[in-house]
Amino acid sequence: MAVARSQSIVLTKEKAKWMYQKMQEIRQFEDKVHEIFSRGVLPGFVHLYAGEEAVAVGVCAHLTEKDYITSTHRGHGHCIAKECDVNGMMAEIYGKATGLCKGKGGSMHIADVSKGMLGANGIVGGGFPLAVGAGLTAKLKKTGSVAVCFFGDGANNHGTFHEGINLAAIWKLPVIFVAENNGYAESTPFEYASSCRNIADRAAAYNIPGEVVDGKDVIAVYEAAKRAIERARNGEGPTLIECKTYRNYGHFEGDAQTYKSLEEKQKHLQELDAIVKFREYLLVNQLCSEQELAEIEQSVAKAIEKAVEFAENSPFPTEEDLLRDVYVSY
Amino acid sequence: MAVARSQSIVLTKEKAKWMYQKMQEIRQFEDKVHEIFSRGVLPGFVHLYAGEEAVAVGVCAHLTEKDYITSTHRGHGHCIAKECDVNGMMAEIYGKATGLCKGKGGSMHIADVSKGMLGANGIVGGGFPLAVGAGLTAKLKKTGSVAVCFFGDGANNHGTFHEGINLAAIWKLPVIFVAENNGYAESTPFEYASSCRNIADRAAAYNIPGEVVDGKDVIAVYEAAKRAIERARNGEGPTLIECKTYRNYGHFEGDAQTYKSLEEKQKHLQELDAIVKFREYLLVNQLCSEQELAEIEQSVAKAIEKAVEFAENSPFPTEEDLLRDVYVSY
Amino acid sequence: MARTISFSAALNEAMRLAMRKDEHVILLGEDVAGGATVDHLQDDEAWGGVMGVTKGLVQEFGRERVLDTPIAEAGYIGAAVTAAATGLRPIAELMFNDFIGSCLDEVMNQAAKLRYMFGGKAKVPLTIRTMHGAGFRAAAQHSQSLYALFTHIPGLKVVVPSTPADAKGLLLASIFDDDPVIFFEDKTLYNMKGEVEEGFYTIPFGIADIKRQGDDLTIVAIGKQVHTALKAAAILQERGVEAEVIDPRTLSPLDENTILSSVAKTGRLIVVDEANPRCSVAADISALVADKGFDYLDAPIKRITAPHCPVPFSPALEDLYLPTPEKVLRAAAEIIGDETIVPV
Amino acid sequence: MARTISFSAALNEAMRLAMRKDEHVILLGEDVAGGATVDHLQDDEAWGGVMGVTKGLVQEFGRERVLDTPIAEAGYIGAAVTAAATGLRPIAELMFNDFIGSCLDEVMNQAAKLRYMFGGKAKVPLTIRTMHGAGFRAAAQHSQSLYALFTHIPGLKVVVPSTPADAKGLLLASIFDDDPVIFFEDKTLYNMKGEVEEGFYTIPFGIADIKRQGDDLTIVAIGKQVHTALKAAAILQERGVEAEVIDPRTLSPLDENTILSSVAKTGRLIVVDEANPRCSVAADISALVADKGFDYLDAPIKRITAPHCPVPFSPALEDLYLPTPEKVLRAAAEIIGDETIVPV
Ligand SMILES: Cc1ncc(C[n+]2csc(CCOP(=O)(O)OP(=O)(O)O)c2C)c(N)n1
Ligand SMILES: Cc1ncc(C[n+]2csc(CCOP(=O)(O)OP(=O)(O)O)c2C)c(N)n1
Ligand SMILES: [Mg+2]
Ligand SMILES: [Mg+2]
Repeated sequence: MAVARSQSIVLTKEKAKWMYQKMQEIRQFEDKVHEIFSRGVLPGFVHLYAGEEAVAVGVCAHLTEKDYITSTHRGHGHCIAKECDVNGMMAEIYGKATGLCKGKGGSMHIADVSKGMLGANGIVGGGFPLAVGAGLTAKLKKTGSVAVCFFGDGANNHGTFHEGINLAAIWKLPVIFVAENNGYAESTPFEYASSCRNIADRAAAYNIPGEVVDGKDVIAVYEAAKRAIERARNGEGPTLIECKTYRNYGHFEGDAQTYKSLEEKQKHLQELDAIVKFREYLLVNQLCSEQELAEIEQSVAKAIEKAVEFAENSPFPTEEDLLRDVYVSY
Repeated sequence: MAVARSQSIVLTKEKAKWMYQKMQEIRQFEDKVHEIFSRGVLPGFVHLYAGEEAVAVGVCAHLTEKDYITSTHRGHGHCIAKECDVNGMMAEIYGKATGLCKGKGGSMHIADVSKGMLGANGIVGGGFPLAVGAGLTAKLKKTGSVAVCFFGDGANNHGTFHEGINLAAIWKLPVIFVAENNGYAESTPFEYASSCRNIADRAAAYNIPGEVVDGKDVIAVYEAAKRAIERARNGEGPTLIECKTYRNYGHFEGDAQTYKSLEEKQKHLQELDAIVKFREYLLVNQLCSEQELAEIEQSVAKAIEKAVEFAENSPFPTEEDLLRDVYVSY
Repeated sequence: MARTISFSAALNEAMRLAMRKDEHVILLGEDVAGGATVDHLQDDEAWGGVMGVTKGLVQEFGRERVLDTPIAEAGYIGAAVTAAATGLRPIAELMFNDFIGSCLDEVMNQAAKLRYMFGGKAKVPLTIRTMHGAGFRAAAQHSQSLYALFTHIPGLKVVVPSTPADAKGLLLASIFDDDPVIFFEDKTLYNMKGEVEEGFYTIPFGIADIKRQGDDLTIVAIGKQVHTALKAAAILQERGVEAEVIDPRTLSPLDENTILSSVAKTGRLIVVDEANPRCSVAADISALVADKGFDYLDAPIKRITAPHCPVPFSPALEDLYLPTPEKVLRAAAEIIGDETIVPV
Repeated sequence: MARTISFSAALNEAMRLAMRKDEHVILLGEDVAGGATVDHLQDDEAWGGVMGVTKGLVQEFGRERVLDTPIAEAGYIGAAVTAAATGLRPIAELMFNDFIGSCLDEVMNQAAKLRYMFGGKAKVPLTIRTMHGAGFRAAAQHSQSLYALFTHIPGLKVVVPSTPADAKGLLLASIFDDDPVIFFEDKTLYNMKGEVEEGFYTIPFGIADIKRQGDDLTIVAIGKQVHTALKAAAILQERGVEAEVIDPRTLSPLDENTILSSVAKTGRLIVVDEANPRCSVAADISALVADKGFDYLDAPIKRITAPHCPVPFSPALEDLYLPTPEKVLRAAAEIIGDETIVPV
């Protein structure tokens, strides 16, 4: 399958700036979490999205609050691209009462249903059926919404991939399945674990379109997502988009990443950075000025600093929260 | 995908007779169970294999006791084709102590590991991982054995289909996945539940060969299975064979089969009978004489009568059997 | 107005009323309509579930709201979780509770935990109907009673009705409850007849029903075993022992007070539960009373359960597997200290 | 000769010895070797499991016997069932016990029932190692202790070790047992150090270990909670109360006699189990004693468990979620009837 690259298309200035800002927010958020984590301040398992920004942003650029996404254990990027509040996100990762989930979910369960973000998920493959359910509601209630399911190359071998896509296909649901193929599931290479050459090749098994996209090219992702979302909104059913990407950090914080080769790491961190590339694109195409971009970068840096402050100054939940919200009733 | 039909090939007379006998055994066994069940004598759920004989027999004709099969809720045919004892089978269906499983399994769990028959299975899709496990043993112990996984068109949408085939493919295990596409899962048509046109189309998702075969043509099945089993024994990994077939009875005994059309039923029961077809083939190609075939038919009829007698005269298990064999130890 | 209808008809009526009342109620599962895309089906020829419990619903509500699914429990049960969280009120049928093995994640890690993990910012008004119970000659993978697994998991509500009237009221309560509910239907009760009120009514969760009053002995029984307990109680009465038979109806939440009050009166407890014994609901109720009701107790707490083995196929063995009135009587004799109670 | 090594090292050693002893022992699971097909890995750079418990095994035994798997729990756990039934002796790692949601069918309906359904004509010498336990800030889907679910299911054996020495002996016993065993490893115990004998030894199933003797009170505790119980016992001793601390080590089979004998002596029982309370092992042991040990009891049976909620992420809440020595002391004070026992 050929890897789709961006063709010249017209991004509005507004959309372009939004996209650059979201990519910056994700990168800076994750770099910050990485830094704080390494100081031993943050609890739990943290999986960082840095390096994959183009995927979440390129897709979510088409969505509104009425659209849904399901996410993964590596969910911060999806959250930000779906316009969740970064203060609430950071506080959640700190386990504070002001967190998006009042500190009960943490990094792996961060969610904001009011934004259509149906949750990060600690279960690999957990998102497939969940996206189908949101798509089912959209179809039956005729809301015009779509549901996007982000998932990893590792998840693509889980049974829920098969069940979820088949269901969406036979019911022609407005669901877009977005594979984030970053080459590894923990320390296991995609090529070892998957019998398919491309994840998108598997679309044929469900009679739906499958497309491979350069996941470092936010415009390419944007274009592929556009086609798929239009199809979905037109009642033509699901699409499978595979974005070839890379995670800049380890599987989780603390991973020595011995399975990555030096060359590969260097290539991705130095040559293939999605943000650098998009920045150049914006300048070359005169969608943004150097100053505008610098302003975005700085305002994002401030926002992230503020998020950390907010989180650090927030209170922890207290004993009465322990048994609250297990049920709506009783 | 084109449906493979039998080309002229040379069956030995011995093999041909074995195949005809097994097909007869299955048909007569099932017709008998149907008859006894309708008299209200037999307990439980019974799913009959009549109509699909060519699949089990065409595949198992290549196997020895050292090869494994996993089966389904519709398992009598696989049992017989894998040379399980019909007395023990019938007694099992009656719930008698002399049954293959001492009456503890019944129709849905009938098994004989000593024959390589790893069990019927009450769980749709249950067989995929189990076949992979038998293939793994074969590969690691270098026994030269293969494992065949029989499954239905309904099972093809279960997550274990995906996980099982992917595992067999990446590990290049000697496993053959044989779809018995009889058009329905209970009352649900294949075309409704499956987003693929042919189950075999899904082989591409695992980079393995997929083949559609006329499942009423025992020679076609025999040939396809031969190719797949050779591949497997040569260490080239799994194959997916889809046999288009039909079940003559309902999903289970008691099913009014309203979802089948009259034309369809007539076509299958009258024109497309696999046994009638194979009988003609044997005569035309002078592999068997009319007399030989009649002798087989009669001897099978006797054997089935004897099996019923055996089952009816056998004792039920008793109280001390209840807690026996939950564990090997304790 | 009450009429005599079957357990199965009572369930069907509950779903029909719920779907009439609220267009967000949908039903999905394998063959719950039956014969999807088959165009020659007439009248009520569509299956309506493997046991016919949902028969006719597709005729009234159409295939948009009564959805046949592929055999993909993780897929459609998981879909029902977010369908619920995003605005529908799904009834998902898990044909046999034994198939929970194919979708436990969606129930345990998604449905049950979603609200809590999201800090209360979502609800999951999902009902999973499922068949359980031995006695049908359906063998080890189609006969289990797995409500203990679900009762162990916080975030789920667990309902096990024993009569047609309870079945209807509890199912309506389940459908309109805003939390995920697992609703157990004993396949051997479907044909049982009973008085059922017409029209819409709900039975609240966490309220046990005292199916028979008595001062001498408390018997708590689950689902079909309520009837085993009642049979035993009738025989006990002949022998001068008045047993109180309590049907918790919902295992989560559990009506602790009714059980404890009864034991306070009787001083003796037997729990009848056809599930396997270890970490069972029988054990759970025993533990409750051994703590909070200890001072009331005059005798050991007895549990009548299945033995610790899979459900055997052979009728000869399956009959030995299930609780019986005789087993209850034997336990009663032991804790009352009167051997004459056991019939000879 | 005993050395002091970690819980994790003890487990690693057990697997190493098992694989040396019997070439049919294989290990499979996600990243149990790590970096499959990556050719630049040096020395012990391969992960060896997400927590490094299986580190180095692939170097000694090769990738034929230490198999990385895709994220397909139903697939590879199911494969391990028949690999066991056809002549291997697999150790399958289910990374977190919470992932049982993806493969319960293979464990409950296949592994556990195969032998019984086949009338005893097969065996399943399979060990499933899995991580459990709260306290790691791993939140609701990575912190559960689900051994009650497995204990409920006949056909499975359930092991929960509390010390490095027990871990090694019990894991070796599991691997060489001919039945399916679920072996629980508390992720917060991996770094715990303890004396462990060199060489091959097994600890038989169904034999509880009395971790501390005492005449006044019996505390039965599971896994890591054995240490909570021991801490409570040490404080109790200062207050003149001698607690006996019993570690069942295997929940199925359960050593009923040791528990009952202890309660016969002490008359009082507390069960400490960090799992959710309903239908738990704590309830199971309570029920056992409320029946067979009723006549020994001088006081209500207390259970110290998690509350009936998912595991919260926030450290502030997770610390409140888990049992503590103080909670045990409070229960002890109550059943001994001496408030001075609780520290102020
Ligand atoms: C069902 C399940 N199995 C295993 C895990 C452990 N696990 C967490 S993330 C992960 C790797 C996921 O890989 P991939 O899908 O490629 O996502 P990535 O981490 O690369 O973003 C694994 C195995 C899990 N959380 N859930
Ligand atoms: C996991 C699971 N889901 C549902 C069922 C109920 N069930 C038994 S057979 C069957 C239909 C199977 O269809 P197919 O795979 O096509 O096999 P066939 O009956 O046509 O041979 C269903 C839904 C089951 N036994 N197991
Ligand atoms: Mg990945
Ligand atoms: Mg079929």
